[in-house]
Amino acid sequence: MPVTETFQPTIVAFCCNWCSYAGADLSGTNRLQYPANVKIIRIPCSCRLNPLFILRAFQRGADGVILCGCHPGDCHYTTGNYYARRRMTLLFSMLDYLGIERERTRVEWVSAAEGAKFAATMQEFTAAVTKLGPNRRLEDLRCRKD
Amino acid sequence: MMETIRRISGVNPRKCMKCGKCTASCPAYDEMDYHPHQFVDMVESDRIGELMQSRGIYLCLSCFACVERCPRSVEPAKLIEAVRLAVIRQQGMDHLTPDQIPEKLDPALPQQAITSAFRKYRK
Amino acid sequence: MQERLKQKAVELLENGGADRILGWKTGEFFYDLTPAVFTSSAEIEREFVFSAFSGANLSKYLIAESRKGGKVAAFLKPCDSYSFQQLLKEHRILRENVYIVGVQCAGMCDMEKLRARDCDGVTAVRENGEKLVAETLYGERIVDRKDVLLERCTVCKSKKIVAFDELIGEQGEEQDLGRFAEVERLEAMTPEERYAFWRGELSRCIRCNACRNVCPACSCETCIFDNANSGFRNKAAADAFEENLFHIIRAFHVAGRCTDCGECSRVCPQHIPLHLLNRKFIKDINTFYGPYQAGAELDSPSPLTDYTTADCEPSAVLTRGGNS
Amino acid sequence: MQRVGVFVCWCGSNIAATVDVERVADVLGREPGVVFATHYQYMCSQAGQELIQNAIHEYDLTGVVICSCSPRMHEVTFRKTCERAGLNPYMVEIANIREQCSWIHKDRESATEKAVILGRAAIAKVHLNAPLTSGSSPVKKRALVIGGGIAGIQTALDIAEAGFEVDIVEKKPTIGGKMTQIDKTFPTLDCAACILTPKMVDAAQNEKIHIYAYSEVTSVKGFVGNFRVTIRRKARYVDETKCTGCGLCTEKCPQKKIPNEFNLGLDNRRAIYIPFAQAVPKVATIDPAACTMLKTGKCGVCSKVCTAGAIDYRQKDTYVEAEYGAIVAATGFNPIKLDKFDEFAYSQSPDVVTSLELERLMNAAGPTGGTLLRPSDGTHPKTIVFVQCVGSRCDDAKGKPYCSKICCMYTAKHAMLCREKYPDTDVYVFYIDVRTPGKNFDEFYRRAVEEYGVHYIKGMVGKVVPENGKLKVQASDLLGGRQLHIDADLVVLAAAIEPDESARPLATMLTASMDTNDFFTEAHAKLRPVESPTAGVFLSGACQGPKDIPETVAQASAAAAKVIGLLSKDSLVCNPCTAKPNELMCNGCSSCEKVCPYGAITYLDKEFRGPNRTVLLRRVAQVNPAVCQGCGACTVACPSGAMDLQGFSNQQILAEVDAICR
Repeated sequence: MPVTETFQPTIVAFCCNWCSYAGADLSGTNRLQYPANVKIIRIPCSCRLNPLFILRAFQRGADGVILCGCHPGDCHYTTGNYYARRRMTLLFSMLDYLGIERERTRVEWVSAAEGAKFAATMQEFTAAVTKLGPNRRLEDLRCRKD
Repeated sequence: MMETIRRISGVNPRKCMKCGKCTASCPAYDEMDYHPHQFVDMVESDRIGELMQSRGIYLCLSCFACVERCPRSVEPAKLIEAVRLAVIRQQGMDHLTPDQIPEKLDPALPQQAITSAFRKYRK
Repeated sequence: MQERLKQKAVELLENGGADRILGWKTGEFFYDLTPAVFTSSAEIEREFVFSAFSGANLSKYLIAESRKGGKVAAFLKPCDSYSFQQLLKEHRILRENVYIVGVQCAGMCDMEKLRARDCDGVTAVRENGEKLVAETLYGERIVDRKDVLLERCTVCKSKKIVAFDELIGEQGEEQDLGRFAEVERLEAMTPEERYAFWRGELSRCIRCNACRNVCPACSCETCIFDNANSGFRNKAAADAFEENLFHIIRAFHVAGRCTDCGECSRVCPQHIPLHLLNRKFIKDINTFYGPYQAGAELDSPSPLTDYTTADCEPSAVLTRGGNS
Repeated sequence: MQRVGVFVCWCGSNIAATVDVERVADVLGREPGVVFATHYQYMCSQAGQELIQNAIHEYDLTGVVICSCSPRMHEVTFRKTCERAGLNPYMVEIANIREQCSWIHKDRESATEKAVILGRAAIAKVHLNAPLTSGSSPVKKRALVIGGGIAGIQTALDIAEAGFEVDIVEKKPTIGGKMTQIDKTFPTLDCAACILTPKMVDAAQNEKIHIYAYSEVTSVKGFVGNFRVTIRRKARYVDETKCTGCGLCTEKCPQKKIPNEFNLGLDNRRAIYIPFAQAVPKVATIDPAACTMLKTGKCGVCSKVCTAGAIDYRQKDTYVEAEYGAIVAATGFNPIKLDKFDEFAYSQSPDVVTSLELERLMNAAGPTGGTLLRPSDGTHPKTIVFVQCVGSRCDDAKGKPYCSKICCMYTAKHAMLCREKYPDTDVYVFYIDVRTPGKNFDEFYRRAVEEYGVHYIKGMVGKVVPENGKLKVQASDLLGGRQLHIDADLVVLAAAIEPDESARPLATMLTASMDTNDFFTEAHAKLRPVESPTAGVFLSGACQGPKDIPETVAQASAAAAKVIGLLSKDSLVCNPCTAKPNELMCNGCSSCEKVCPYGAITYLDKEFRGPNRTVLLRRVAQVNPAVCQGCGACTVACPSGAMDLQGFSNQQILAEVDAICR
């Protein structure tokens, strides 16, 4: 698929309910813009993010997936983001190992007070994913269209 | 000009809360016409021309007591140093220009003295 | 060795030490040994086999066997004992119903490798120390055992039998034969090369599920790929990412629990080096969270259900050295 | 298939200006399962809510999607709306098209498109919603107050007044806290002890209050209404029940040179001591680091003189476990260490003191008996210099970034008292700003200047050099445009205050959040100032931020009111969005149990039907819904996917993913 200038990536942002979703709301309240490509899914805690969901998003055509949660140490459930951190570290490493671009996945800790950080992160992440172009995933050779 | 001073010094004078601890710490207070807290304020209000005319900038000992003690890390001594540098960088205020040289020439004067004077007085 | 095992099996059955024996017997071909449960001395005498092809890891079968009532005795090689202990840790095996006979192992052999050494039409293989004597339709061939070992045995992580009730043969030690070398080679590639490599490998998958069915860690009551409510059960591949997704998820599900027994790659009919996925997780866990060998201990915390406040950030993966 | 109704809110022009609400309603109305879709100016208004309720009746809706502001804003409102119309409140999903769409996008086309996608995701999710019913958990009708200063005492007294049992845990040998060390209080100048000690006695005598002095909280488990707390009662080596507080032991103990922490090391105490005369409980405590008997086994003087036989050298720490419905943190503050401010010569001269030390030097029960004397030579200081903002309003690297709030007022108080008692002294106060917001506060400060003649100088002290028994103070007078050189006899530093060091570990135990300065964070800076974001944990006094005594007492009573409100309930409604295991798929592997922060998961050996009429005994996970808080850590740890989270199930989230990536 050729990368055109009008390429609009699909970006899924998983946000924990207590910090990052509130941070996203704050960036709205402060009218801080970020690209409409970002669609947020609310989860109770970053530890609710099953790596399956990320792979499913890729399977269904997402070009980038980002997880936002409370800063380590500030988890509403005390320890959730520590588990999420390990899971995501290993998953991202695996995706990289499979040759899927490193820039398509990210974890960012955003507190409820960091509306500006949320908007900036989303701008930056969208720009990075746009630059990569459509997600080539790890398509089965047998399904090759060309 | 304010931007230049801010860039040279790396100091943000807006961080100043006007407590006066710099001035309280300054050992050269009595000699200086402007005092450290005034320096910060004058940079902030873009009165840098006056500062550049001031004798005080050469009387600052650069002891950095004000930098050390400032509760908000404003670092007045760095501002003063920046103003000094700004003076030095200024064009057209040379103490010696090339056309003055012929009249100062003297057969007994060593060539090296002219060269060195030129270097010294023409910034 | 086979005779000693048989003798032990018969003894256990006769003195009441066990009601059933879990071992191996010949399948379709002599090199195609399958796990089997024996209930009588006669069966043992007739069918029990322990040879250079007893690669199958018997630990997984104890999940069901230990719950059938009575006592089951099983022969476990060093790598099998790690899987066994990991399953114990996960409360999957009722220890009191199991009698473990640890068996030291000289490395299990790969029929494909043997064939590649001018051994077509093999009808039987005899062990003779470090040598294997293959009887073929075209005469005897002698090969070095080390040349025809299964991949996992060439980089054997440990000769130690970590859980047993009695031992046959010597207790061994953990060893480092560089099992991560292949992972490192892949890591050193560019993403493009890695992408091409894995795309090539995984595109051969026929989704026969052999890897899943043989894996001791893949022993869920219901696999999410079989569960209609998981959202991941598909009768046919939904799209071009389907099989790859399966393998990534499978590797993730066993991460921190996989003992690197290598069964997945041994049974893969398409010869996909699946162990390289699992080993990548093991290597990462070792790097990021300190050395950890699943199954080595009964009470150590598993890396994915544990944490420290000083763990590295996921971005560490993205910024570390190597090719990007 | 659900019958879904979609309600798109304009939010006046907040949404409608950027999002074509009509088109959103139109497009979403054609999604599968959607039987009704409309838009309205203000969905949250009375009329808007009626519109939703009518539609539920008219179209027999089983699920409702509201495209509006953030669910953090009105999810509860709309759930109640639907509940009134007979729909289960958990059949409602919100698509956030204001904060996360109309407010952040300018382009109408792309904002509308995004609003449609967010709506689709919510519809996809609501299709998989299931009615949930909130359970309830009983409330243990007892409160724990951690910290026995004025904040803790006031909170405990108010809770007890309402008829609930309350325990105070205080780490020091006596309750009373910092206020016991203070001489007089601003702005009325009444004696601190005179107003505090009666409260301490009240607390001790109140039958609803139990005081665990010289004790610490070591673990907190459980959740709102049902906390299980372990309290370590440190060994005093004195039997509290036998000691009469006669104080004979504290006079006879041969170890005389132990710095007295109550007087901030300005004098000495014995190895066995009672901090001060009005201590509560008034019992002696042996300092194990100083006692010869405990260190070498030789001495035993106190034991010999004690007629009550209260001394017990073999006493060990004991642990008490108790259950509480609510916990109040009242851990207070301390002045900061001044080692980063050596320009003021605090470490070089005993005549440079902190304000709290000055309180002791002026207190009748202090080391000087209430006469202000220089610690170095015991003479009357004639010139006193006060320095404000020492360590407050600083860069993070140098001190505290915040204003410590109380210093302006206590410095005015000190200056005033010095001039009142010793009219021959010259008193200088160096200030950056004088901050006196409070009832009668500015009047108080003006009195110090106008009536007592305290020299307030706008400027700062640059350095203090001890020389020939004097303190040479070099300072700036910014308004006078001069540098001052004062020969002072005493320099008093208004040190910044910081939260007690026990607060951080306590916050971790309570799972209560803290800010970067280690002050407890309140649930809402304006609207919920005495509650922590962690349910059932409340904040009292300076542990939440710098406060003076009147404010502390006000907050303490407010926290008590919140606790009383909680304890007066018999049971609490639980969050129904809890984890739920599917026993048929559970491996019993314990992965979920290990990641559960609340210990909500236990295991049960259960019989299941196996093949061929056999019975299989399997170990399966059980979740206690009253304990589960719904974080979902277990759902991901579970390899088989047997554990799922109600309200945020795997399928629901996948449906949202699919809808977004469609």
